[in-house]
Amino acid sequence: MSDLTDLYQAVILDHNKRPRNRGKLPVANRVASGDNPTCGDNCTVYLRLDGDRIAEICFEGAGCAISQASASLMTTQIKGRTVAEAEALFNAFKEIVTTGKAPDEISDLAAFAGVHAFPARIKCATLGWHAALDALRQPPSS
Amino acid sequence: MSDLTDLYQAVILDHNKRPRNRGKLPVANRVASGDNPTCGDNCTVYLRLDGDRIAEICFEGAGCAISQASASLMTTQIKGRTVAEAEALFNAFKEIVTTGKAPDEISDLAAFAGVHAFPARIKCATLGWHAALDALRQPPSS
Amino acid sequence: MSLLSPALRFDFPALDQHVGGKPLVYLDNGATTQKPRSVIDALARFYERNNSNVHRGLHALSMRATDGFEAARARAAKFINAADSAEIVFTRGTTESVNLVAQSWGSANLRPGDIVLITEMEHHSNLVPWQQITRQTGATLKYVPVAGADAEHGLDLDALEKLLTPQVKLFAFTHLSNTLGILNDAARLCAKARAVGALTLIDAAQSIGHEPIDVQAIGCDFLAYSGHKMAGPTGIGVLYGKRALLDDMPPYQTGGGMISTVDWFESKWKPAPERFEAGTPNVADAIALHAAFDYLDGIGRPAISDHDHALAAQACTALSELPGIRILGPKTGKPRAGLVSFAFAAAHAHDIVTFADQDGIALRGGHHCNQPLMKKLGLPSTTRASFYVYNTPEEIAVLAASLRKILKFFA
Amino acid sequence: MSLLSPALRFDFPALDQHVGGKPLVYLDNGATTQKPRSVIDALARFYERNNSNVHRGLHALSMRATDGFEAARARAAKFINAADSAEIVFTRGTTESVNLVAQSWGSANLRPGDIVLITEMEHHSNLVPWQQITRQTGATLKYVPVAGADAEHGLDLDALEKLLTPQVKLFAFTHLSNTLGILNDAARLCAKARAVGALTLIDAAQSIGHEPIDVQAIGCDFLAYSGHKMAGPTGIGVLYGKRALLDDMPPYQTGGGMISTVDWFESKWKPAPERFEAGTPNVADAIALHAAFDYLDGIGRPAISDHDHALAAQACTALSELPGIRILGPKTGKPRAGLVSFAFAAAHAHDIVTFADQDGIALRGGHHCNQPLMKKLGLPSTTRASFYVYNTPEEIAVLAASLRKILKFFA
Ligand SMILES: Cc1ncc(COP(=O)(O)O)c(C=O)c1O
Ligand SMILES: Cc1ncc(COP(=O)(O)O)c(C=O)c1O
Repeated sequence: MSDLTDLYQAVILDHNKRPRNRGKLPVANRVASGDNPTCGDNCTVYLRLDGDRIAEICFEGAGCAISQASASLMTTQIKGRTVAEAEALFNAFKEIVTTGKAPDEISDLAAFAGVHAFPARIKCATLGWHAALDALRQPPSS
Repeated sequence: MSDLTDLYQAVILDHNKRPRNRGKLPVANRVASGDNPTCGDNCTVYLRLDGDRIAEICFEGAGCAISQASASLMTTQIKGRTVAEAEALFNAFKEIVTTGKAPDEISDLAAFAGVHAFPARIKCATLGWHAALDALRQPPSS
Repeated sequence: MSLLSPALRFDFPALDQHVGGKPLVYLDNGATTQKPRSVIDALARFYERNNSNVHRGLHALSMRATDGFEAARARAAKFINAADSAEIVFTRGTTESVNLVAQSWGSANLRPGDIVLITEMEHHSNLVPWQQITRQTGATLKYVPVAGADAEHGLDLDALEKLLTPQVKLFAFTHLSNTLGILNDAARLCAKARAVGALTLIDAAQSIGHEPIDVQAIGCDFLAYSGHKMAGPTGIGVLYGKRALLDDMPPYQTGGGMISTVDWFESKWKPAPERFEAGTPNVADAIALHAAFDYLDGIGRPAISDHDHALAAQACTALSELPGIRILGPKTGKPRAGLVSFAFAAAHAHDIVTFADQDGIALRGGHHCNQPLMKKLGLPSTTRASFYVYNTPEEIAVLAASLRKILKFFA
Repeated sequence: MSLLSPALRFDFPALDQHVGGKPLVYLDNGATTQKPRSVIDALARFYERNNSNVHRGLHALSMRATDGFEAARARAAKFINAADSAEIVFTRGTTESVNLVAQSWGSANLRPGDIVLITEMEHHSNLVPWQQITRQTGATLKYVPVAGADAEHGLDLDALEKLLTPQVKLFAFTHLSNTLGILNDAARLCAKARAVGALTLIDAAQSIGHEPIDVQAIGCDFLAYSGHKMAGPTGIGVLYGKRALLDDMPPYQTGGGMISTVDWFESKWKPAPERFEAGTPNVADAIALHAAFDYLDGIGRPAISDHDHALAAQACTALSELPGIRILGPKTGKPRAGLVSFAFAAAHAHDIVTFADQDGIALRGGHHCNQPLMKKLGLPSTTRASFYVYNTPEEIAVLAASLRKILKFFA
């Protein structure tokens, strides 16, 4: 299971077992869902955008350890950031999961570098991110 | 071309070059057509049934030497026969072209025994016969 | 229930390899089976010796190809005891076979008020085509429910009685559920449908290579399956249809090979089966499928069925000891066909499949093309182990040990 | 125009055989070509090593199969310079590709008053599907005429100008006529169609393995072909479609693999190309097709085109000396693509094919799935010799000698 400990790093197992920011967000003004129909994984992201800044964010969903841990970690990483910063982080994250290389200044997200050896799982790792970005790009819900 | 002289016997080449009873039959009271769509061969048989007897018979059509010679020979063989006799002859003919064995009492039709070695051509050999039998089984035309 | 000889394994070249440093344990047979040497050789031999187009050629290779193709059709008829080879239409697989019936028979026969009845355990390939054609024709789609876990997820036969009204024009059901491991009593279901005048279509994708099938004894009107799930190649499958039905149905795809005459604005069709085989057929794979029929009948389908059922039963027993496991379908100790699907609260199917792969084990995780059923059962996905002639009890032990390790990892 | 190396012949195992005691002279390439060793090996290798279902699996074999299948798609895109691999849909062949567009695009877009324009030189597979969908939708089918023998049976371009009205929604035409040996100027025809806002579909069945094709340079909207006519296996083909068009089209067949979500009474589709690939695709043959693309590009398509055209020109010259011959299409000495079809008053095509077969020569006789055209030309059938990379001038001499003998026999 050598590759697998790369894939299932402690950070990932931890977020999978104790997801952060899990649940609905009653005060959300943006909501978006994504699913991975080939897997049955799904993820809904609720967030409250305050001007250009992500004031609060939560997620719900079901799926594999990779998708759930990634969504959980994502919420911790983009909370408090601006839309542009969140998009930049997502681009960095996509780079990590497709190449396996993480820039020095990125810490927790680098736990997902092992995903690049499992191309079929890249979609799992990006599911929550896609939902979040979709939510950010939506017109405000009331 | 050893097999081929079996297939293209003198009788067949002769009927192909000088088809008997070729043309329309103005006094026909039965007409039927057949075609071999995979080949483009076709054959129309006109006959005048007098009671139970084939008084006159003609054919028209285009196709390979086998189909045209067989139609020509067929007209010479069933002219003057009863419907039952024609059917019996067709059965004998089918036996010849599928098995290659001709009973002693059958003469000219035996020329088609070589067809059995060319299964794809059996349909050619029976095209005219099928049209004739179809005509015999039809209700009278006026 | 006795097992087949483990030496069968040597007939399958793909099994002779390591994955992740471990000997391959291929338990994804529900998705597709491996192919014996004789099938691979038949394919290569066709291209090396007899390759040609069929039907319309008069030269030696073309006649050999035509003979081989039609011999495959006759063999396919014999494999399911069809009355006539004209009842065998070659398709790409189960999915195309079902689409062909839904579109051709359905468009000619379904009207508003008519009902197409299917079951809640259908694979998407025997479900979505019926959604489509009922929508197109204004007919109604209804489902025979799957019972709860206590009733082992079997078809609710009381509900079936009530659903089978004279408005039901067709009842389509799976012979062997690819998620539940349930083998439906096809003859009994067909008899019930016949009693109200409904036609029947059987999805035999999972059963064709595993269980003896006699379409005349079962009494179905249509039966669909894929070659690749029965030791044959990908890209070829069969639609069996009763001759009188096929001859009355309009064509599905049109083009070369299925026409009798073509004029600028009007065409006429050949009779079945050619009517339903437009274009150059998959000649080589039909001929290789012939070799697969021979291979399976060489073992004997009752023996294959015994073997698969025995392994599935052993797997159920071994897996039922794992903590927190939920096994779908028949209870441990009850008859089940050759596959087991299961779920754990602690670990998702995809994580299990990824981990098992590192132990050389090929499993399948997901919704198994049964999305609505999975939703009903409250499961996003399951892990499935499905067995075939070359699997062994030792492989089940490897599977159980691997799963135990994975559960510890996620505990 | 130069010829390819005769050593290419050794790449094709099927050519190394005798028929009727004579070395095989395979001139039925218009029906299907022979396959090089590399294609046969790719097929066997897949089943021996990587065989698995695609898309939905996470284990090693399934990932390898998926990678191989998607690499074949990318290679198919490159082969015709498609902008995006999502523009490549795998089908059974040309016939299915045309049916897919006719039914999916046609049912969603054609209304009474609309015109589908095709040509009089279409193969039944690019003709009957348009008869069907125009009938189903109330649209009108029109034909661009084929000129007479003096005009070498080319498309009547003046008539085309008049026929191309804004009512024309789609213009479908063959790139290379399988009966006439005419290579149409696809880019020019597409430009004319575009000028009135019509979409274009090219039947590239005969050209794909013989001529360089760049869909972006040609500017077509759809292009259809079969693998088996380009050194690939039977059972696999391609529909190229512009991405924006494919993504807007409703599904064709439905079932597993093409859905995004399925509920009891409603389903949603994946985007193209998966939307159009219901069920388990023909994975192995797609992967073998990849080897065929590589093989042909290894030779170079301009070189293949030169070779085929040169042989056809030589054949025309040799055959034109035969008594009573009538050769269809371009006149002797004029450019023609790699096939010649001809007729004699003295001998019917089937007799010729049967006789030639005894000399080891594989020819094709009949209507070549061009019934209405043959009727217009007043011919029940023709004999066709069609060439490929492994054919040689010596084989043309064998053909001419055999035909001379046959004509004597029937004289
Ligand atoms: C011009 C043309 N179009 C279409 C087809 C049909 O191809 P397929 O039978 O492989 O579907 C052919 C070959 O028969 C052809 O020559
Ligand atoms: C029960 C069942 N029906 C239909 C299918 C579809 O078969 P195919 O994908 O070969 O068309 C499958 C396999 O995926 C199946 O298990």
